[in-house]
Amino acid sequence: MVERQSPLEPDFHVGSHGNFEHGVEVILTETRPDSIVQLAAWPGEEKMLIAAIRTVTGLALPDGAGAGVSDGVKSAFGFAPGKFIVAGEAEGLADAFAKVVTPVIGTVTDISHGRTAIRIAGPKAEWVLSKFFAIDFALTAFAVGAGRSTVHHDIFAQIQRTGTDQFDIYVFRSFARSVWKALCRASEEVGYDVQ
Amino acid sequence: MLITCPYCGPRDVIEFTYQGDGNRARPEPASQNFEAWNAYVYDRLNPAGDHNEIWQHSGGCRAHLRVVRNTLTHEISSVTFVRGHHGSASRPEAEDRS
Amino acid sequence: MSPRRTDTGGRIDRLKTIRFTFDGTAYTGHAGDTLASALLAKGVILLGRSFKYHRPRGLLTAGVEEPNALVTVLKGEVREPNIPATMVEIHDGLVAVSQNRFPSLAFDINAVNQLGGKLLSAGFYYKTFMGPVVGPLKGTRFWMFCEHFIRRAAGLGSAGSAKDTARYERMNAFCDVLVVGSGPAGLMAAKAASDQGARVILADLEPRLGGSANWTGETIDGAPAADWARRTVAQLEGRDNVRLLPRTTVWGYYDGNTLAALERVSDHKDQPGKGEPRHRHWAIRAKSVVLATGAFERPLVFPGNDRPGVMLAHAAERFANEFGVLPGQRIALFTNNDSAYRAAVALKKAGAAIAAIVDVRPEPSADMRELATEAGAELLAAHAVIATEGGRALSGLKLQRFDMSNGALNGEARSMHADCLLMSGGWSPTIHLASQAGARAEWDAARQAFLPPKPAQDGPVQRWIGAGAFTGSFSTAAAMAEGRAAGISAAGATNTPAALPVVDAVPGDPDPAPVFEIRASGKSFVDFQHDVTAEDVRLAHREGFVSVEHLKRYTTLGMATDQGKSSNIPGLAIMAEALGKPIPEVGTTRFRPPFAPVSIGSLAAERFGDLRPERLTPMHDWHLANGATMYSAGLWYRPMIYALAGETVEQAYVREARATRESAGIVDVSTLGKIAVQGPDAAEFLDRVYTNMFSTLAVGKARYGLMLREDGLAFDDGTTWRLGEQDFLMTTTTANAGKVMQHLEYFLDVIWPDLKVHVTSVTDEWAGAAIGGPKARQILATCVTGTAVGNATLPFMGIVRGRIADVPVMICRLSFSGEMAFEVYCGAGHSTHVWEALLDAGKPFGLVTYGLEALGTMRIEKGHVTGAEIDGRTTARDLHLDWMLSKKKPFIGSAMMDREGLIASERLELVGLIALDNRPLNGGAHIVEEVDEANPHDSIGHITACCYSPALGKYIALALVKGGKARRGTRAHVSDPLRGRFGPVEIVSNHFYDPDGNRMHG
Amino acid sequence: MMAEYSALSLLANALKGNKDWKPAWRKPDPKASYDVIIIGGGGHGLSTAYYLAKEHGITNVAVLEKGWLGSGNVGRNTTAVRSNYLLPANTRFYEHSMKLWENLSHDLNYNVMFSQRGCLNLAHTPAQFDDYARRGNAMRHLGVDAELMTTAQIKRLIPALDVSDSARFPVVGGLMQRRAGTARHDAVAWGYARGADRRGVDIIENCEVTGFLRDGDRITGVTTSRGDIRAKKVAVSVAGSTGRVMRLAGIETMPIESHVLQAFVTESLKPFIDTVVTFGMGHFYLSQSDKGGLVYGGDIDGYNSYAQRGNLPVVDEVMSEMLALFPGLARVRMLRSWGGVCDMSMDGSPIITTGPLPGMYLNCGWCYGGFKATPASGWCFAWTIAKDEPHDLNASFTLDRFHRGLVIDDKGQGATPRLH
Repeated sequence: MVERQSPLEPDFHVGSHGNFEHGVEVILTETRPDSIVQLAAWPGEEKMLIAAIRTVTGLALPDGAGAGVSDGVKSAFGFAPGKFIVAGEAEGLADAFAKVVTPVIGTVTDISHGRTAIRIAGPKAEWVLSKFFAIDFALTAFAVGAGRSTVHHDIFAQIQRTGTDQFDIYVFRSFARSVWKALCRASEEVGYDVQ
Repeated sequence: MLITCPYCGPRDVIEFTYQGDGNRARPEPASQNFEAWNAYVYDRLNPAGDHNEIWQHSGGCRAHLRVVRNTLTHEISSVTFVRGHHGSASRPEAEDRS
Repeated sequence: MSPRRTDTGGRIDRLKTIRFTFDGTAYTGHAGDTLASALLAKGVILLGRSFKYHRPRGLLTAGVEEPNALVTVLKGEVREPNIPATMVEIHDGLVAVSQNRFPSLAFDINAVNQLGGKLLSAGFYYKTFMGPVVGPLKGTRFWMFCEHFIRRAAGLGSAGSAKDTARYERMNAFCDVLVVGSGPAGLMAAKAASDQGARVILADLEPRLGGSANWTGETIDGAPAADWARRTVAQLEGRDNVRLLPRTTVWGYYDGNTLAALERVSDHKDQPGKGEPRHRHWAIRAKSVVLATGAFERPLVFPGNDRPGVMLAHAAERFANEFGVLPGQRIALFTNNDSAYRAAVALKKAGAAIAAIVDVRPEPSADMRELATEAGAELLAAHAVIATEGGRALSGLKLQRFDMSNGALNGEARSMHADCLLMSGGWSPTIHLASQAGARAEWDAARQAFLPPKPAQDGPVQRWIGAGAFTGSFSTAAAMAEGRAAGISAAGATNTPAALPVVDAVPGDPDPAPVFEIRASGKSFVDFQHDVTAEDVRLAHREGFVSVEHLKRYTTLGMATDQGKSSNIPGLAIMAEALGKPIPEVGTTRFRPPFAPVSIGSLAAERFGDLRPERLTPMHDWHLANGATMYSAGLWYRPMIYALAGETVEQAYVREARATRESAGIVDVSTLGKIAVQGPDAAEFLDRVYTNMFSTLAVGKARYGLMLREDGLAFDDGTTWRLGEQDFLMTTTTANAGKVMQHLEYFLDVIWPDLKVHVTSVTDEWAGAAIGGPKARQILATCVTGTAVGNATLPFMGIVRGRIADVPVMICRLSFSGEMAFEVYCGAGHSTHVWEALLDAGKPFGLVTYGLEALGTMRIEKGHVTGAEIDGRTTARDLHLDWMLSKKKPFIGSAMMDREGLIASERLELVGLIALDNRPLNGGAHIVEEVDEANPHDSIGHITACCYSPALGKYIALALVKGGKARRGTRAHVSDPLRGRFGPVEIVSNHFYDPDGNRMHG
Repeated sequence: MMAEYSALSLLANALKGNKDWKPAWRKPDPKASYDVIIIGGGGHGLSTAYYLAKEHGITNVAVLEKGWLGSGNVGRNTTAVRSNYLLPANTRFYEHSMKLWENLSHDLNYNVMFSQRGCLNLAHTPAQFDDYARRGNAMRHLGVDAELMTTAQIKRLIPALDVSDSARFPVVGGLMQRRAGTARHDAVAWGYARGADRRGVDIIENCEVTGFLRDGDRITGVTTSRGDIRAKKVAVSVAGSTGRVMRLAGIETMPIESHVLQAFVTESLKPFIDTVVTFGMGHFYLSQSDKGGLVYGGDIDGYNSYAQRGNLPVVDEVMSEMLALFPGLARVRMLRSWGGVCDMSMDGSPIITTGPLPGMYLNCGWCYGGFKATPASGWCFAWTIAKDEPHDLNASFTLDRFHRGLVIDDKGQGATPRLH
């Protein structure tokens, strides 16, 4: 299969940047999952859909708004009433779901190309993200695994906390380069690595 | 101003799009009652006080919310989904964890 | 060390010398100095000129409320005007200059304005400058002539045009308790709240936390209050549920307990750290707020009260105790309350001679008499200062006996030598933030001040809690008790009695005498910066501008950069006296954001230099690498032309369009909005959304659709593809993608919640390339695998799936160019791969890439509409799209589209135009029946789009023209006076080229 | 009759220590009845009273103001005056206003400081430049001045403006109306008040209308916080509070939403810009007051409000757009912000009409445009009240135009007030 082109390429510079002499407090990277799928249940069918997610990915998605789970390879989280994002390092996740998610349960939409996943990790990840998004990133308010839909001006973002100080940010591909550049600039103050 | 989205929890007004007067009733699609259509499209209650209005959480879950907000103080007294989301995956996470 | 500098004490580090310049002269100060304290230490008294009379002015205060000593700070070419010297922390290399003076601060030509005196009284400009009724200067001309000079005399500092190189940032914060103000009350509140485990933010606009503890000279638990403050701050610093924000002004109290604060991150540094912002704009969402913002001291209003050397009493106390600077050698004080006595003692201790304490009250308490003795000052009770002497610096003052019961002066006037006069007119709590939050202040007759309302027990949720001087509790002990209580209840806990630090304070009654003005001859200033005098206030009263808002607007009282922090109450008091009413009946003004001026850069924050993100198609880099000139369309960038060397724009698009019609061309259409419409009711939903039928569309086919708004006007158009029984792919125009998405979501959520349909934006999922022209099908045939592309498999509006260069693609045969054309969609990540494969396949056939200009040219030749015609004012009929209005079903807009105004004749209708003079046409040109170049009139329409048509070999245009359909075949003229383009045109059908569509059906 | 204002009277009074100045307008108690009552002591209500007296000889008039005179939007706007509209109905009306502005200080014997420093709309793409050309040509075909400017000309006019190609939205040109400009907003209210008062009109402050007196359908007066007042004709001119006042007359719905619009001013600066300028890639307008403050604003907050207070998102947006044009202003400081309540109509254009009830006359729906309209609005409303029919200039500003599909939609946004 043909290698996918990253929208970040010309501005993706591996190495240490910004104020790194005083220590690197943020790591930025692109996770590049092969599949990103949006699943949406008809009202009342959410539990069926959550079961379907388990069948296809083996992920036990906790019930509840914005709840999510990640096993390091595959992640799933709710981002809207009855709607979920599932991402994984396997092609054709959408096809797999299409077999399980019947029209009675809901719909499957493949957005593997349409979203770009940027990971920000490190002790200052919350600090840097707080420069953009008006949501509370404190662990007490935003649990590991959980997901959030939010926006920074024109840029819509779905954010999953995949670790105590690690976040995966899903943005529209056409905006990804602007987001990446903004995150890099905002991280200069604390010193950052691109990996 | 903060609006407490039933799904996402309290969020800044910057994440929402105002969709106006929530009291307007759209006539049946085939209705020929033009006064009703005109009232629906053009006429507003515009009260000074509690206002029943529609907001879309466009910068969040994108659900449409029915909000009761005081137009004199901007105090918000209630926020609910316009479209019923009875599914369990629609409860605010905050509640689950508190 | 300068004679004015004390040997010990204060926040400055006498071992660290800092070098800076003011008005070009080099000075030194110490780490911890403000520009004000450093200059004062050097005996620099004259620091500014007033707004109207350009009077010489010195420091009135030591803090944020300073109205006089405003400077411009220079960072190379970048200018920061109107900064109070009291708020500038000096650092090596600081360059500051004075303002609003010419040629120099010491000698200012505009000081002649003072001679204007009474002529330039409040509101004078409303009464004159109206100019002659006839002649060249009639109407507004004479005023504009005068205005030219008035504008140059007015204004304070100058702004620059050099782009600021500094960085600004936003910070979104959430906390349980925000404490504003770090004096004894604020520190206690922060400590108490954090003890309860609450997430606490403590902000103070000063660089050093501690507030009044840093300068009152009181002792707490046996140690200097400043030390207690330092210890407490250190304690809080160690807690991870506390964030301390020094140099941070909380300036706005918005809805939902959202507070805005400005943090001056690196202004005090020689150089900011790498990536460090200059200012940080905090948006703090606080569950509850503790306001411990203290109080402002008020000046007294008397003749000559603005002379450099006249200063507020507490300011002198601050300079002495906090900065180790004496504002004078021989100091007199003038007061209506006890607080000035403490200042007298402090200054005595610091080494100054106290000439006298002039007190308007007949019988100061025994405590005060003791303090006066301790300060070695002559106590002149029942006296008032009636004049000050000296030029640009105070040399002495005049006193007279004063009867505060009737304001009468009597007895011999007496002169006294002094180089510094300190005044105290009582204190006004800093209630600005509470007022912004909607609180109505209440007048307290004892304190002679507006106090914040007491928390209502049964009222709505308490958004903020007050503590300390903010509530009118001027004693440190009371402030600490209130602070602790406020912190605990703000954290949601219940207060339990506990031992409080023991305060050893100078005694004093917090209530001043109700004396605001001493009426004697000479200018007595109320608003120092704007030169509003007591007489101006009385003039406003005489002319009927008596409501507080009229007073402000007519005299400009309180409108200066200090926003009346020290002048509002004296002004109100003088108006109240003129009206014979109590002060509260004159009213107080509602304070509005910001509490103190905020840099515009901080508010733009991360968007300074980056207003909007760039939205890029997946082939963007390829376009740049291959000579495309990009065109900014909304947030997108799209290729406009791919010019060859030396080509003009017109040559390039004509070549691209011609080549497309002769062989084949390819264009990036990835920006088209794409929405997945899925679910059992998808077809029904589309029938309701579009004016035409979609439920009848077969799987594997596409159809052109038109949407109306509820009001019956045209909204958007595009093709929608049926990929499965319950699975549609809708395309929208690039510009309306977001609007259409919200439109669909609204109807699904609010109007038809019963419909089982999901809509998802997949604009970025699919890259799109439109390849068209007589050779287009052959080109596809050579590179597409897994499907045939012939008429049988891929008829007009048919859809097939296949592969190009091993990448899955979806191909729909539809045409915007009017040629045999195909839209090839693939996953965005594969786009360049597929795009290049198509170009390779196309080489032998002369395939060219084309941009928006050629795209536009071919659509004009075909007469297709875009946003220029669907402009929110046109109907389907106006655009000859009425054939798309289904009669079989209702749809959005169907009920409203036939209202009288929308079916009237004489509406603007779409037509084609051909330039009969063979010259280029202009977009935005109007159409007339008869040309009148001298005074154009009677427009009948306008051009929406135009080009040179290679197909017709003519300059053509689309236009909206009154009753246009009926005018086909007639002549008219373009009338473009703005660009001097007039000429004959023929009105024709908008379908210029291949009207029957033979080429695309092929 | 009080003294004329002039340089001479100013001098004479100065010599007498300014002790003889009289109140700019009387403060009478309300009479039991008037020929005309105007509800609303804002710019439009006061100018209506002035032109009723001056043009139609109707002087038995009372203007009732709930608070202090001019406390509404006439004292809260950004003072721009222009007639650069797209659609003829608006252009004609605002051009009539412009002509009244040009002689207003003389007419009122009160310097309203009308400064015709020009208004420039910046274009940032060729397509937008053509849109402005369409608008400018529409103006020219109605005899209104308009001209296109090149980037180079614009740079000469506004040196501080960023016209570089590196700008996110480069300036490609602009549409200039030279006769546009600014005025001193409070002076307009005070000048009209003084002018009406001198012609016998009673201006009654702190007099809140609490209801309408009726004879069947017909409006015969008002009840107020200062007693009942009868009148042959009752004119409503309370833009911002239209919904509240019409409800007192039993009219529950209107084609209007009340929205809060914020405005801002910087600290006083030496002359920085000599014209009014607007940004084409957002919603931002700026000018400089004679005192030196940069006066500017942007979009309404976008939700119904009578609170006269806005929120942070609009503040941040306006400042961001400001610096996109003037990157040199980053260190200049915003001194004050405030909010005004706008009558946002369903097509962005105003309503000046007889009715909707017998004995009633209505003036509302000014959206962003109220201040510049002040003279023409009063002039046309006075005509409509005096003659019981609209003047040609306001004939299309009816209340029923929405239902009839005769909207005047300069922005083409439809019935979505937040987008006008």
